[in-house]
Parts: sequence; structure tokens; C-alpha cells
Amino acid sequence: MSSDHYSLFSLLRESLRGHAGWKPAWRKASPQLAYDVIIVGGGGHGLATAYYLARRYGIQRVAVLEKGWIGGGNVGRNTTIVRSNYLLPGNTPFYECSMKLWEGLEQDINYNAMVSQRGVLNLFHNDAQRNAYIRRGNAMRLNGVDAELLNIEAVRNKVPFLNFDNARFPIQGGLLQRRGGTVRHDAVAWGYARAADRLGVDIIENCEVTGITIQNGIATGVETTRGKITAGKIGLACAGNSSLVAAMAGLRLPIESHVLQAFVTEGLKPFIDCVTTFGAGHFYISQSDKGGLVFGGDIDGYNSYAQRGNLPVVEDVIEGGMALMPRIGRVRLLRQWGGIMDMSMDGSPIIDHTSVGGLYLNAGWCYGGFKATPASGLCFAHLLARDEPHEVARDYRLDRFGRGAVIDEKGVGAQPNLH
Amino acid sequence: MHGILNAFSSASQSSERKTSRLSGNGIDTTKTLCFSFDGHNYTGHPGDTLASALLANGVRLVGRSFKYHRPRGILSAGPEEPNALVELRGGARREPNSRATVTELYDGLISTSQNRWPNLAFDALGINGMMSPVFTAGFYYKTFMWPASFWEKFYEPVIRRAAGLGRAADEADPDHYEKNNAFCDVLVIGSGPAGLSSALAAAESGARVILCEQDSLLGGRLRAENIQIDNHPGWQWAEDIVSHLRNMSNVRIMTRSCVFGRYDGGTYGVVERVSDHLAEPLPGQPRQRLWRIIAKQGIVATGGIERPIVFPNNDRPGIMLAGAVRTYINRFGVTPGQQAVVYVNNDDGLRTVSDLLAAGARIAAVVDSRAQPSSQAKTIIQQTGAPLFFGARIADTSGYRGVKMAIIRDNKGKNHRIACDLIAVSGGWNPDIALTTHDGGRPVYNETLATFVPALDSEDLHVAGVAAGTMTTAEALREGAQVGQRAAAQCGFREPSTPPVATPAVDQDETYGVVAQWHALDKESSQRAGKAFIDFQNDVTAKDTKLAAREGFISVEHLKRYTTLGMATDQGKTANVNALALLAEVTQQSIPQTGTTRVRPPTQPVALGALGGPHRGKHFKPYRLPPTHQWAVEQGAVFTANGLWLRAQWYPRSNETSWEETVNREVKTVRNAVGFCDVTTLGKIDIQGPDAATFLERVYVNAWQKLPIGRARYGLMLREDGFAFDDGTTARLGENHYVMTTTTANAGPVMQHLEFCHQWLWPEMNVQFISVTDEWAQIAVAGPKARDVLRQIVDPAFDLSNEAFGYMAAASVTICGGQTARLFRLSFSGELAYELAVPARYGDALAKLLMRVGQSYGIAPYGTEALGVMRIEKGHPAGPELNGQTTAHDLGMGRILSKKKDFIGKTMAARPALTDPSRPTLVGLRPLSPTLPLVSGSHLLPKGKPATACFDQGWISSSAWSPTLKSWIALGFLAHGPERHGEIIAVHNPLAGTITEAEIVSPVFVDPEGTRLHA
Amino acid sequence: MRLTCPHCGARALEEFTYRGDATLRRPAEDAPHQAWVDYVYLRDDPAGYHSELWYHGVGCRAWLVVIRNTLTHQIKSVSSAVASPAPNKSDS
Amino acid sequence: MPETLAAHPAVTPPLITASGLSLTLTPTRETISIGPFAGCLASLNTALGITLPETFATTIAADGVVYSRAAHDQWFATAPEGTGLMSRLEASCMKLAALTNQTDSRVTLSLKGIGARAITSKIVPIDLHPDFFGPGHTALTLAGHIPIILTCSNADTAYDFTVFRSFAQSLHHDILVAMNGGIPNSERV
Repeated sequence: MSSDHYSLFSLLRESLRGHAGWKPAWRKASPQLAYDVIIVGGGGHGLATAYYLARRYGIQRVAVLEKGWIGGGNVGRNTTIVRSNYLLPGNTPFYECSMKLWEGLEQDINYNAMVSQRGVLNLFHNDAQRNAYIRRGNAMRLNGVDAELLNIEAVRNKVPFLNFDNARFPIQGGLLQRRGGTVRHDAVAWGYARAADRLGVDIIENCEVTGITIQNGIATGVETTRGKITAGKIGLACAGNSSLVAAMAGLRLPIESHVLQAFVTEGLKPFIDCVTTFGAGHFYISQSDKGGLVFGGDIDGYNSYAQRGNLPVVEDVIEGGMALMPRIGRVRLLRQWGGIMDMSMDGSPIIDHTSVGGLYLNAGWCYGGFKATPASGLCFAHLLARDEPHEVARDYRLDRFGRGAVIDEKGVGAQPNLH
Repeated sequence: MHGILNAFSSASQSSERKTSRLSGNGIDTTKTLCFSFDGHNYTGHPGDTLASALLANGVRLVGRSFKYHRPRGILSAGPEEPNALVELRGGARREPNSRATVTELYDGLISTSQNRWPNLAFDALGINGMMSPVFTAGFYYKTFMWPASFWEKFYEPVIRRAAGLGRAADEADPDHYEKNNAFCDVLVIGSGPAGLSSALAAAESGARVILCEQDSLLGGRLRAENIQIDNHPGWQWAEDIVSHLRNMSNVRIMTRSCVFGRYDGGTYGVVERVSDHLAEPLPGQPRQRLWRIIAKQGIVATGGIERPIVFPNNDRPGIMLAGAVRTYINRFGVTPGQQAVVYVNNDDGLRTVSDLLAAGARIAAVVDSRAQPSSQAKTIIQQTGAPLFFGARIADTSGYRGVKMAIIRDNKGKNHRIACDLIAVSGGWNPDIALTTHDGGRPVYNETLATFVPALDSEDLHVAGVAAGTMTTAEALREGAQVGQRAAAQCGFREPSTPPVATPAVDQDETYGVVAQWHALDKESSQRAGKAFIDFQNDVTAKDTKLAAREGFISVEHLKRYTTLGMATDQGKTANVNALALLAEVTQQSIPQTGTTRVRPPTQPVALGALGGPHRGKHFKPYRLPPTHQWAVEQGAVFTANGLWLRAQWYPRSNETSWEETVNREVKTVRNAVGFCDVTTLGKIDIQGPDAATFLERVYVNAWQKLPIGRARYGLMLREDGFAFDDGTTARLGENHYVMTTTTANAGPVMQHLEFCHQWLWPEMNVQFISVTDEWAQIAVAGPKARDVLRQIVDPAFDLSNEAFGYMAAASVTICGGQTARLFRLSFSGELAYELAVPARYGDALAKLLMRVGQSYGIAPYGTEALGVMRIEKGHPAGPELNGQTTAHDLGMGRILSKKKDFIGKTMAARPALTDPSRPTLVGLRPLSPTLPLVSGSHLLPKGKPATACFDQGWISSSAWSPTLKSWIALGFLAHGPERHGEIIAVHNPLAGTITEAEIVSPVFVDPEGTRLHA
Repeated sequence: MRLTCPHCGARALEEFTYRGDATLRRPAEDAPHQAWVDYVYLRDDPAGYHSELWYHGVGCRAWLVVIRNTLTHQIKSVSSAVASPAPNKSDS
Repeated sequence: MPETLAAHPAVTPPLITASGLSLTLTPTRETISIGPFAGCLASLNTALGITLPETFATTIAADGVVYSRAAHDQWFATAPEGTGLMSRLEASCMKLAALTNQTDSRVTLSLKGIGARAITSKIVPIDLHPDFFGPGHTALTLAGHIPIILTCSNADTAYDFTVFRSFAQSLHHDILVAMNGGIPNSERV
């Protein structure tokens, strides 16, 4: 007898018999000749798309093609933060949709991804920042999203060990989203993979797409390192490699690929309860359940596919960390890493069909794709199934750049390294 | 199985036993240092590490493991240590997770064990060991899901409290850190035989060499081994070479300096522990120093890390790496046990037998997993008479707080129970290749050496010695010299005609002869077999690997992430290769097929303080001080940060009780008399050249060709995507000479933009730019009496009358009897106003002068807050309006976009979404009840509509109490705004729970006709 | 990463500001709308050699054309933007 | 008529010592930036009677004016105050180059003493080895986070930090902290 439903009961039962009954989390599927939908990219977004296609839209002849191991891209190397504290009308409903999906995710997919709604606190340090956060917080509230404005005393109560008294840019307060928090990133990929697998989706690892077959302007299949596969529809969810895969179909995208570094310290007893972002430097931080301080800052700021960054940004981020939290000076950095960000030209994502028939694009997530995983999967699945945008992703169109309907939260224009 | 009962039964036993100290090449036994561990006082010697001193004092139990809280001792003698982690020092200097093996002993050192409660000997969470059948790899992914709300409230807090290791300090780190930059031709990393010989060879070639050693002493394994070079003990040979190097002017030697990362362009990150070997740093001295070393060539001579062997209960205190045992004996004069079992799969580990005997220990057994004894093994056994089990393995051990017995399974399958207090284990050596992979390079598997060696494809990186898979001292010395010469040659230094020094002779035969034995487990391990640890700190066992594989986590990255293998503070330095081998066995692949995980910086954990550096607290970022700063301080001004600038926000008087009162007074002073404000921070760019006017036409949306000399004009710049970028006034000072002002925030970006336009887009234009922001102290003098005040200052030859010097005039003038100055008739406040610029050094004096001559007119300085109030009263857009998301049309300036010329942003500004008439456009707002605040960031919804996003029509960008109008006023952006003046709208601020009604009005609240401006 | 500024010599990254693709050419004012959209928004984003603009802002204030491999960060060339002829995509 | 305006120092104190080194605010020199107009460089050199340096090193003209490169296409001319540098330059090359007064834009802090190179290396990320950065060499670079023009006035023992006036006090603080941190053991001084 095998245990396939995860629960305390099945765990205890298996612990009495050496855990011999667990089935693989997902089958090691081999490619079939044809599918209704092929998703290129076995990251969080691709796996979530496959899951929702099967689960909500009844399309089960789905393959997820992954060139390496699933969850090896940004879903496996991010700072695990989830939040829906966006300003612009094109974004807020989408990220709130994602937040709601996070809130029910574990029961939905029967996998503990440790969705931890410990709060996300954005600090502000001057009146202009405060006003911008009030505007944002109010936009969230008008969209039915939780948001609270904390004054300095409230911040002190919540995170008492910040540098309040000896700061170059003194903390004035913060915008708090209590429902924001963190999620165990790898578990998201594995949980979606397992749930999709159980619905019949083929998750095919070590299968790199090398070409997209286009006949009469219609994409009909892909060439892979494991052979040709035909498909009714092809969805690209390739994150940092979006430009390269799109180029196989002759497309140029409003995207540059940049490197973002992130960091983790040695494990420590818990002392940071909520995700905290510094408003006067490039630094945000949370503490994982294992005890490591997980933090990051700004992108390095140049095009890169190298999955590693450079020392100046390391120093800049940690300098910010020390300015905000001087008690971490003797805590040690354990590991730094770098991922490829599909930085779009306005800092917001794209979920749309392309100019090639049957070819759909999910890209441009910048450094914020993790929190979007469930809604991205749902909306991409909706688009693939219905050929029309999901209502919360209506503004994520490719033609918005031509029309000028950009969604530029930071207001820095068509300069990806500034978003 | 050891659980809570065992813990009780042995809690009263003391395992501490002081051993007599031998001589060691790295310690000074003539001096004694006092230290404490868990409240007990001990002594050690200069040169000791905390680990060697604890061992010398007979302390074996040093820590608890992460998950099962198993008792742990000291495994290694280096930075790879997974077990012996302590909290060092205390209070604000508390350092969690400090590896005892690399902590230098100092007098008064205080250390405490961690991750245990209530104490180390009895740890209540040892019960986790009993729960281990449940607490398998990834168990948490399968449970704790119901009910959903219990995760944050219950499960997670429990897990978080149990997890983690040491405690971060509760207070700000009191120590100072600094950074440093160094450059060299050849950077040699590691000072063992390969490192020293390569440093010597490179230096003799004439190259600039930096030799970095993480340890406090140079010599590497030469200090750990009993080996003779050129008839001297190896460590003495090393000291001779070091003395020689120290006498060379082209060599820098850095000790206590760990090269933690290799970055692009030959950049190496190095952290130097300047004063960690002291109780606290000397005054001014940094605790640590971050070095950025730029090297044309790098030589990795980092040696190797010894592998444990995976066998049941292989984690007990007293089970140590064989190489570490030799280090403790030879360098530190400590014998880690008196009755030893030596367990090896290679000849190198057998050195331990002789070293232990020489140190007075007894060899209880030698276990050699190789099927046949090597000649080295035979020799050693002959010389020592120790019982040798070949083709054997250790099947289990016992002893809760320290190993007491090894169960040896001989080559016939028979168990031998051998009492011991030390098991020295060598599973072979892994080259320490981390630095060779930071650029993404992947190592290759070498079957003969049963490990991964670097596969270098780099012109600027070399490897020598054990790090390169060269396992004997003699070969390492030879290879080091070759590599050192090659690296120097790459930098253009010719190889010397004769080798710089004859290759030294190693006076003994060294063999390695490793035969892989990754684990000593039965094929089908029974449920009851003891845990066999791969990753000690994270408690990952061989069983966990099998379970992960069964669940499909067979990619090495999945295995790592699912089991947390290699993710502890030691990053799996002693675990990773064993884990790969076990995974390969489970998945029936070869080790190369299994692959490796990616090694990332840092090679060793680095204190955040060191990476952050000296810019802390109030010096996190530099200050820019305007020329009147000191004067403003003397006036008691309150300051605000404006980017890097520090600006006077308001100037309180002693009788004023609130900042509002002060700001209102300052505004009234300007509106009714005269005030002044330092506006130096606005960017000022000097623009000269025959094409200057044409250039301005291209970067501004409006026309510039016809601006007369001596006049200024407002200009708006767009980005190429059509959105507003920056604004300011530009004055024409001469035929081909302009001075542009920018906003304070965009001074740098605008300069960059102009240079871009000039150098990249239109290099044919003949124009020059230079910043004059710092050159001029520029002070706004504003108010009905401004002209009267200026008449006291500006030399009388200059006609200040409105007719001669009207609004938007600009001129070079002299003041105070000949002092050069510039005068502009500009107004941000809407009053009769000037900006007077003097060379920056005179700004302070000008402020004082204005106070004196203006006294009779009621002059007062005003700060940025009053400035902001007055610009809102006049409806001038500033930062909150120019937020990068607004267009010229949004700002009410659509009509100034020239149709007659091309300019940056022109085409894209014409896109439909940017010209949509329903875009929120600048309006003014006044609350129906004047004293009800309008809060910036509030949203604008039609009166009576529900507070939901679908009715959201705009927002407030700036607001203030207007002392002039005695009402709150605001600027905001509202759909169809300009057509709606007079309408009442609801101002929603859900964050504060308020809805305020306001009238939509023109954004110009004060003097819309501009009468005062032109007075 | 270090860039060898043709005026100042080899310098660390923190002295420079990145702009992006140096193969783009600003269209004429009356160019088709799509040419403008392509110029402002679309990028080749190659994995391999990339011709790109950097600004030596704290140094000599020169805009530079850098040819750099986005997979390895290796720098092939750095030249002054003023002096750079329009880079030919095919040779980069 | 009001009195003459008094100059205010950009940095206090004007002289400070630590770890055996001194940090001094040097007397202001009249500084004019020279930005040659297109195609005028050769005529400009003729008019000035020198060759404006192509490298980052100072050139001293016969009349004592010191020329140094200040940007990819700009130079600084400096002379003691009161010697009428701007008038002289205007007379000789007004049509050939943009001339802009920069005298008050920057101030110069001079670090002197044994180990000055070691201290400077802590905050300046360029190679200061005398073989590459000897007396008369200048560099536009950073000191910590602050843009500076660094000049070597004596190999190993004297460096001048020329900095925008508004940054001067911050730079002064940063150099002083570096001085107080002492000379690293691995330095040869």
C-alpha cells in the first residue's frame, strides 16, 4: 500500500514502516508525441499553469518541458516573499488574486509550502516616501487589500531593534500588509508538480526546447533534446530565458535579462518576525523558519545570463542592512547567489498571446515573480484555455508599450535596470 | 537508539579529563591564557584555537546538532567544522555559530554552547532523536496543513524556536569595520607547500605578489604533519620561506585573511580578521577589514578538506577526521584521545598512527577499508604493532556524550568490539576548489583520486597542490613553483633563467593510494541501525538520502533542497561528496552522472559588518552640505535629508511651540515682508557652445532659439518614452552661454542625460557642459520687500527696478563693492523674488549679511517646508507631481510641447494612452471645511460613491495648510480635472478612516494673475 | 567586473552607470510608429556578446560602448561612444 | 555700503593629525575648466602654449599654470588666487573653449605622512603603486562613496583629495576614520 495523500496520519503510518510507501512526488515522464498544451519551462509559473489547466480548465493533455530540473530557476532561488501591496490599477487586483490563492494553496494542492503570513513592512524615511506609501496603501484598501500605516511608535513596537536613533535617514513609519509574508519556495514548485502530476500532467525534466515549429504563422510544436513534440498551444514560461526562447519564434521582447543577487546568513534563533524593507537603501530581509536571515537588494544593473553577480552590489546591499539593523554586524553571510530576472521595460509582467498563432507568453516578471506564481499560473491557464485574458490580467498585454499603457510602478521609464 | 533516558542516566558523569600538554609547533607553552566554556574556567596557550584548548582540557562535548540535538564534539581542525559551533563573547559582541576550530584563543575568552536547553549535557530537545522516524527528510511538507490558520499561530512558532542555532547579539555591533583595496600581479591563496612555492616563484620572477592565508600562521599542512623538508621540520622550512618573502619588496603577506569569493575581472573578496584574536579591538582599530584584491592572476593553493566516512553513529564526540588529529598533535601539542581507532581508506590517514603513538596514545585498532593492506600500511603496522583490520569497516559505535567503543566488522563479517575514546577517520581528501567554481566553472570527477578536481578553462586562474589533486608534498612543491612562474609569465615577467630555488627535497616517501569507501553501511540497513550521518550539522543521514530518492528527488539539487544537505553553516564541506556518492549508489548512476551542486561565495561565512564596512549609522551615506549649513546650525534650524543634501527644514524661534507655527510664520514673512532660503542644492549646469540653443531645443519640450541674452525661461524635459523627467529654469548669460537649473533630486541624472544626448545621439553638436552646482551659493530672496533688501547689497550701478530687471531677467552683477555675483529674477513662491548667487565660500557671509540688511524689512530665513507650502499655494509641480508617471498634459503643460521641432520624448508622448483626455490631470483642492486636513496620498472618488477601486478617479500628490488662505489646500491629479473646477469631490483616506469633501479648484491658489510676481 | 575606460584605465563597476543596448539607433522624428516602439522598448537581449552603453559618471563622464559577454561577463572591448562608429551587430 | 563678504571654510578643522599623518585643507587655487569646442584642441594648445595632457597627469606651463585633465573632453587650469587666471584665459582662448569658473566648486584635502598610501588605499579603489600612480598623476575616481580627483604629490607619503565643496566635510570624516583605523600589518611603509 502506498501513501499518496499527505497528512499527519499518513506520515505517522509511514514512520512506522520506514517510509517505504511514499510514491515519487512526480513521475519521471517521457515526452509523448503530442499534447493539447505544452508549457515551456518547469519553474513555478509553468508548473502552476499546468496545474490550473488541468484542475480548473479541464485540460489534462499537458506537458511541462524543463531543460534541467524543475524549480531550478527563480522559484528555487528567491527571497520567498509574498505580498500584494501594489499601487497601480493594472497590478493590484492581480497580486491580490495571487495572495488569495496562496492563502488556500496548501489545502488545494495537499502540500505544506509553509505559507507564513507574518506581514510585510515597508519603511519610509521622509515625507515624500510616506505620501507615496499612503497613496499606495489607499489604493490597496480601495481594492479590498489589507494595508495599515504605522507611525514610528508602531514600527518600534513591531521591530524594536531597527536603527531608530542613530540613522542617516531616520525611520518615520511604515506601510504594513499583515497578510503578506513568506512561502517555502522550493515547496511551491514541488507541490504544484505533484498536484499537476496527479491530474495527469507530464512533467518532463532534462528536456530542453531547441526550436519552435511554425507553419503558416502558427506554432505547431517544439523541437527538444528529447525529440519533436506537437502541440495545440504552446505557452512560454521561461522567466530569465524568455528572450532566448522567444527568439526561436522570431520574436523580440520588451525584456532585458538581468542578474539579481540574494543572500542568506547562518541559522539563528528567531528574532525577525516580519518581512522588512529599508526605504533608504537597497535592502529587504526576512528570517526563514530554519533561522537564516534571507535578504536581498537591488539588481546588479547590467544584462546577464551568468546567474551570478558582483561584489559592489553585495557591499551595497549589506551596507544598507547594517544601516537598518546594526545588530546583525556579527552575523555571518553564508551564501550569496544570483538569478536571471526577465526585466520588462515598465517593470510589470506580460501574459498574452504573441504575434505567432498558438504561441503564448508569460514573462517580464522582473524580480517579483515568486509572489505572482499562483495567479500567473491561473491567468496563463485561463488565457491558454479560453484565448482571452483573465479579468485580473487584462492590462498585461504586449501591445501596451505601443499604446503607452505602461504599468510603471516606479516611474522610471523604459530602463529595465532602474525598475 | 539513544533518547531521553540515556541522557538522564549519563548526565552526572563527567567526561572531562585534562591531558598533559606536549610541545606543538604553533603554540607557546611558556604563556598561559584563561578562558571559559559554558561557565567553566580553563587555560590554554597563545597559538591555541578554542578547539585545541578545549581538547587539551579534556572537553569533548561541545555542541548539539540542528535537528536531533545529538551531542557533538570536534570533527576537524579547520574552517570546515560542522559540529563545534559556539556563541563567542557576549553582550553586543556576541558571535553566534563561531567555529571553535578557527577561533583563536585570547585571554578572557568567553564561549557558550548553543542550540540546547537547559544545558549542553542535558538537552531536552534530545527527544527529537526519538522522534526521528517521523522527522525524516522533508516530513514538514506532508503535514501541519490543518487547520490553515494554525501554521502561523502554532506550528511555525514551535518549529522556529526549535530551529536556528546561536543567538544574534541583541544590540548594535559596537565594533568598527573598514575596507581596503589592493592590486597585484599574482594573488596566491593558501600558504601550504604549494602556495609558498608558487608565491616564491612568482615573486622571484619580479611579479607583485600577494599571499593570503586564512590562518594566523603560515605553512598550511606543513604545520599539521610530521614531515621533513630539506632536513628541517616542514613548518620550519615554511618559516624560512616566509622570512625570505617578507624581505622582498614586491610581496605582501596577509594572514588571518580569507579569500571568500572570486568575482569578475580578477576581483577577489577577502576578509581580514584584524582583531578577532583580541578581547576587543584597540581604539580606532577595525574588528575586520574587507579587502578587494584585484589580481591579474590568481593561484588557488587552498589544499583539501578531509572526508569522513558514513557509518552508523559516526557523529559521536571523539570521532574526528584523521588529519585533524594530526593537526592537534603536531601543531597544538594536544592528543585528542588516549586509546584510538584509526579508520582509513588511504595511506595518508595512516600517518595518524605514528603521530598518535609518538604523542603517547595507544592504538586500539587500525581499520583499513581497502581489500589488501598497502605497503605503507604494512610498514606502519610493522613499526607500531597496532592491530590492523584490512577490508574492514566500522559497523557501529557507542558512547552517548563521547565515543567509548567501535564495533569493527572485519573482512569476514565478524564484529569486534574495541574500546576507544578516539576514532580518527579518513575517507580521503577533497580538493578545496570552491574558488575555482565561483565563475560558474564545474569541477570534474577523478576516479583515481575518488573526488572532484578543478577543470580550469581560465587564463587568469591556476591551481596547485592538493587543491589541484596533487596529493603529495613533494609534488605540491614542484607544481607550486611551476604554476607560480607561469602566472608571473602571464603578467609579462620572464621566467628566471635558473629556478629561483632548487625544489626542496621531502625526506620521506608519501603515498596516497585512496580506494573509495563512501560509507560502511549494510546493503539493506535495518530499521534499528544507528543513524549514519552524511551532513552532521543538519542531521542528514544516509536514510534521508534514500527516502528523498524514493520520492523522486534524485536530481542532486533536489536532494540537497529536500534533505537540506549541505545547507548548514559549513555548506556541506565535509558532506557533499559523500552525499553525491550515496545518491549515485541509490540511483545506480555514476558520480559524474549525478552531477554537483553549484558552489557559491563566500567560501567561509563572512561577518555582515565586514561586508557593510565603515559607512554606518549617521555616516551610512555622505552628506552634502549647502554653503549656509554652518550658519543654519547656528540659527538652530531643523534639518531634513533631501537626497544626500542636508537642508534646513525650518528655523524655529524660542517662543514657537510647534513646527507648524514656525512654518506658518516663515510663509507669512515671505508673503508680507521678505525671506530668504538657500537653494544651492538645485542642480546648475553651465552650457556653452555654438550649438547650445539647438541642444536645449532637443532636450526641452519648449522653444529656446529666441530666448534673449539676460533672460531665463522655464523648461520641461521628457524621457524618450514621453513621460515628464525634470524641469527647471535655464538662463541665457551670453551669446552661446546658458546656465540650466534642475531639480535637486535630478541634478545627477540630468547631467548624465545631457552627456548621453551629446555624446551618443548628437555628437556633431558643438556644446560643452559642466556642473556649477557647488560653485555658487544660490540664495532665494523672496517677498514684497525683496528688492529693497537687494538694493542694500547689489552695487548701485545695477538697476534693480522692475522695468530694468523684470520677471525672468538674469544678469551678472557685483555686490558689496565689487564681489562677482549672478542675479536671477525667479520665483518659486509667487512673490517678487530673486535668486542671488555668489561664489560658494561667501554663502555663509551672504546669509549673515541678508539678516543684517534685511532686519529693518522684517527678514527671516525660511526652510524647505515653507518653500513647499508656497509652491503648493502657487500650484508649481515638484517631486510628488514629477514622479515619473505623469505627462506634460497631466501637469497642465500640454500646450508648451513644441510642434515645430523634434525633442526627446516627442514621438512617444503622442501615444494614445498618454494623450487620453481622461488621464488624471493636475487640479487644486480645498476642503469644504478649511481646517479639515487633506492628506497627501488620499484618493479622489465622486461624492457618494462607495470606496472601491472602480470609482477611483485620482489622488492627492501634495497638500499643506496654507497660512495665506487659512485653509488646507492640495494639489492632485483627477480624471478630466480641468473641466471639473467647482465640483465637490470625496477625498478618501481609508488608511486613516477618513472621507473629506473638497472643492476642485485651479491649482494656482495664490495670486493667479501673477501681480505679485511681476511687482 | 571591471571596465577599462579608454580615458581613465581599469576601474571598478561602482564608477559606472549602465544604460543598455548600444545597437539601437534613434529613429527620425517622422519614422513609423513601430520603429519608435521598437527603439524604446524592444531588445535583442542576447546570451553572448552584447554591445552596450555605460557611463563613467564618477570618472571622465564619457559614455562608453562596451562589448561584453552576458554569459561569462568577459569584456571584449571598451571604446568611447563619441568615437564609436555605429556598432555592427553581426561582428559582436 | 555693506562690508566685503568673508570667505567661510568648507571644512573644519582645517588641520588634523592621527596615526602620525596629517590632513590639511589646502589654500584655494583659482580653477577654470576648459572645454574645447569642436575641432579647436590644436589651436587651443597653441594659444595656451602647452599641450593639454592626454593622460591623467598634470602639466605645468611656463607661467606656472597647472593643467590637468578633468573629463573626457575637459581640462582644469589652476593658479594661485589673485593672479587673474580667468582674464588671461579669456584673452587667449575664449573663442576656442568653454571657460567656466570652478574655483569654489571644489576644495582640496591633503593627506601627508608615512603610510599615506596605505590610508588612501582604504577608500580609493585604484592602484596607487608609484609605478602606476606617481607624483603628478591624477585620477577621477571615488573615495568611499564620494567622487574625487586624487593627485599624488609625493609617492607613498602625500595625496591630495579634490572634492566638491558640498561633500568636503563628509570626505574629511571618512579620511579621518581611515587614518584612525591605522596601517594594516601587511602594508610595507
